[in-house]
Amino acid sequence: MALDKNGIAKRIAQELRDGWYVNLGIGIPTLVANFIPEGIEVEFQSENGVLGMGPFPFEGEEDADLINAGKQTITVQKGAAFFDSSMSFAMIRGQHVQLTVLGAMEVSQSGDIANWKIPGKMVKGMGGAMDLVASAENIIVAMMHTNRENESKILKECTLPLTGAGCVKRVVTELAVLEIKDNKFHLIERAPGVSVEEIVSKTQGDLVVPEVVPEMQL
Amino acid sequence: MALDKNGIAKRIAQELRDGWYVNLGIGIPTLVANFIPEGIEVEFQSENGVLGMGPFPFEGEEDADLINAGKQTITVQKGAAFFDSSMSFAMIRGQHVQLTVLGAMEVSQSGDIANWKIPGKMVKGMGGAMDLVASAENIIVAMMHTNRENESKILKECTLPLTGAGCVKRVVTELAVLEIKDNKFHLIERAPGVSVEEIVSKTQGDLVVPEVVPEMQL
Amino acid sequence: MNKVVKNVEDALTGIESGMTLMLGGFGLCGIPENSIQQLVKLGVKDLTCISNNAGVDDFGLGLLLQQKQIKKMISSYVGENAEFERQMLSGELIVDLIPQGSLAERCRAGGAGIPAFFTPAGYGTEVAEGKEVRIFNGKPHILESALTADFAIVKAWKGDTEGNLVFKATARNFNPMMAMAGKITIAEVEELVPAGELDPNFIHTPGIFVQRIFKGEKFEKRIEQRTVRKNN
Amino acid sequence: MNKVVKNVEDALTGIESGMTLMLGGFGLCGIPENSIQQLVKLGVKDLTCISNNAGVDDFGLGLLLQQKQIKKMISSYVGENAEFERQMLSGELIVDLIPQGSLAERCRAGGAGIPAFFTPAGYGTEVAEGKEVRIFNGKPHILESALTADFAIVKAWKGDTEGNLVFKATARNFNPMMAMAGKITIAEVEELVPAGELDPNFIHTPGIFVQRIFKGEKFEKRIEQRTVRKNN
Repeated sequence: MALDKNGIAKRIAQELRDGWYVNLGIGIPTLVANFIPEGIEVEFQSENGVLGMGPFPFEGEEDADLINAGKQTITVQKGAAFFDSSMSFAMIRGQHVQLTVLGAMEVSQSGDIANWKIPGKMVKGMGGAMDLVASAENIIVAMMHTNRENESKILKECTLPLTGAGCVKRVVTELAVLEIKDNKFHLIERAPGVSVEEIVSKTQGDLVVPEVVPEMQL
Repeated sequence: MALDKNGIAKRIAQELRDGWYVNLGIGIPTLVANFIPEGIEVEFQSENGVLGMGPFPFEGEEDADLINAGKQTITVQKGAAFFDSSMSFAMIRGQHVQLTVLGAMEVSQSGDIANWKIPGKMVKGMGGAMDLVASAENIIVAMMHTNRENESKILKECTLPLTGAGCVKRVVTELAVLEIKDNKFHLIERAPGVSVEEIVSKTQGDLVVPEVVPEMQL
Repeated sequence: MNKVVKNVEDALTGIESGMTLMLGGFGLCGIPENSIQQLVKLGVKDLTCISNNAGVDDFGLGLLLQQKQIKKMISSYVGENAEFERQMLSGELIVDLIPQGSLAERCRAGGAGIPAFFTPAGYGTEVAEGKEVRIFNGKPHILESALTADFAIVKAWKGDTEGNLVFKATARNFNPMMAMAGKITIAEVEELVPAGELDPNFIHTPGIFVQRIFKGEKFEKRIEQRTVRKNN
Repeated sequence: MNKVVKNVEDALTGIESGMTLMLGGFGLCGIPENSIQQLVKLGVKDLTCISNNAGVDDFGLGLLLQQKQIKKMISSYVGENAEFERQMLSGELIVDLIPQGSLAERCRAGGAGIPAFFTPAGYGTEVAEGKEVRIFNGKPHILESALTADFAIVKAWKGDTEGNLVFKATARNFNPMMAMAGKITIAEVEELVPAGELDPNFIHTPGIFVQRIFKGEKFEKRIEQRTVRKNN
């Protein structure tokens, strides 16, 4: 059965490694914080200038001066640090943040990602996404395999304006974990109960399917 | 009579304007701080990371963590700020420091300055001098008109390796105040009792001498 | 060096139509509220505003948009603003979208006398169009240029009479770099203290970058996305 | 994320001959004294040291020079050191002199993922030899590249278990940028406190840049130029 958002987040959380600093984008990526595996310590960076983000505040304890990049009120953990935006992107551009998780509208088999602009529609801007994808050593894209019209978003080539070129290495969808290598998608895992056929049929890009495709262990 | 070091510093201090941030080099420039004209407030920046330098500490009150760019123990005034070296040179390079006063071995009529290296001798390094001269809007060079062999240091062209090219606009020596314009030195003032002839004879570069050369008012 | 001005009216003297302004803040967090309201009163038009965001319809830079005072926005993210959308789609408003990190660094560069630098952000995208590309360590980078402004308007938590500033939590964001990059920098602060009260070890923006400072009359500090946990 | 190591021996594990090290400090102010002494004990050789200065004959990096452990110095000012002079004039020591502001910015760039930037400093001098020159706003600038190091060794006043650092007065100097630019950054601190004791608003170096932190056993803090006023 296809995963829900929490399932995708849970699978991505398995990619976390002890001691990593992690930047989580808005949407599904934010949920990853709820599924940190036992025995693993990670610290969350938000590009508006905080390291060591904690959970949302209790009602009545919100501080207008303390928000995350999604403009949500947050708290911080012991040992947190605040800094300005140039320092924040120094961390990101300088590859001090070990993992970036973000959403996408499309990814291509060459590792291109599009997630900021639909021509003809209102453009909201790229925010920090272009800096994040251009610099992160590890990028995991959290996305749905298809759009509402059931068209694949896992493509040979992106059709939308790019956010970054050749930067994505791993994609987790409601159906599968894909790796991007040698200009192809490689099927690594499938969601519990999801058939290889379904994944193949919903993937427009070139997909390498090994003989055995393990199910995700969630 | 030719000025002494304090005289040069006193004359340079007349160039200070209210509200200026000022960087003083080692040697004669440091003395300028002792002659700030009445009614004028300036603040001293030291490139090792302090704004609002005060006088030397009283004996027993020295703090090894609080020095100026000459590595001397200092104090700070109320409203001072400490910062790192990149921020310090952001101030300098970004022209937020209104005046730089520094010494020189040679200056040329095109505004070149040499003050960091004598080939064949031990080279100590340029420290912050190259950043300061390349960026400062106002640079005043405090120097002696001639060297120990009585050879002019106010030259058509520098003979020593440059610290900066085309950056000096004003020179104050023990004999004169010179302005650099249109690839020539212009004699602006002479030290009290010093003859125009003496200045002319000790200046190797092209020197424009107006009909009347006022004496410095110290 | 006393930088204190009496009020927001005095602080914004000299701002004219057609000028380029930098305004600190991320979303509605750390924005110079009092100065923005004064800009509305002044009615200056054809402004180029450099600000990470464009406010919401009835707060922040949204107020200037409502009055059609902005000709061009230079930002990284401009969602959550219907009037902005209308003006942009109709072509009334010019919008220059810049990756957030490049925007921050370009402001810092403007203040630090660095006219241009290379960054990987935006390579291979429309942001790179017309920009020089160069490979460093096997990776393509694009050349980005410095940004400066006629006036930078920032909001700080505390400031002293010398213009030294201290920011609180994530309300710091773009304020320190913009303070560096204004030809004239105006700081509105929640708390204005005498020189010597702020610890010189912990100044975020040294006073050298600030030309005018005043205590803001009122700070609404609106929250854009109030998100809470339930109390037990 | 606990970054604490037991002592200087553990902190410097992995430093080998031939490596490039950054060492914080300006003159003898804010230098990682304990680590330098440990480098002498380790006896690693052929080091490339990036440090604004080179210490004095019997303190700071002078100790490494005495033992001929340094192959190359990258600095802005190297006076006050007779052994340095001897090795440099004899050609034993390679010296790369860099304008101080460019040195600071090149370290920051290395830590910030900016491979190169333009600066006016050094234009028209031997520093510009072989470097690209470009005019911005009518003024020539030269292209300078980022610096990084295998290990950056910095000295802080206080640090917490997460690696967050706070510096005192002018002992800050090059330490924050170098902390950013080390593949592995080691911080020796005068005071090591639990996470949560340092105010998150006033961290100079966020812990993300620091891989190992330890409390230095002893700080001599030698003064290079003791200069005083007479008491009344």
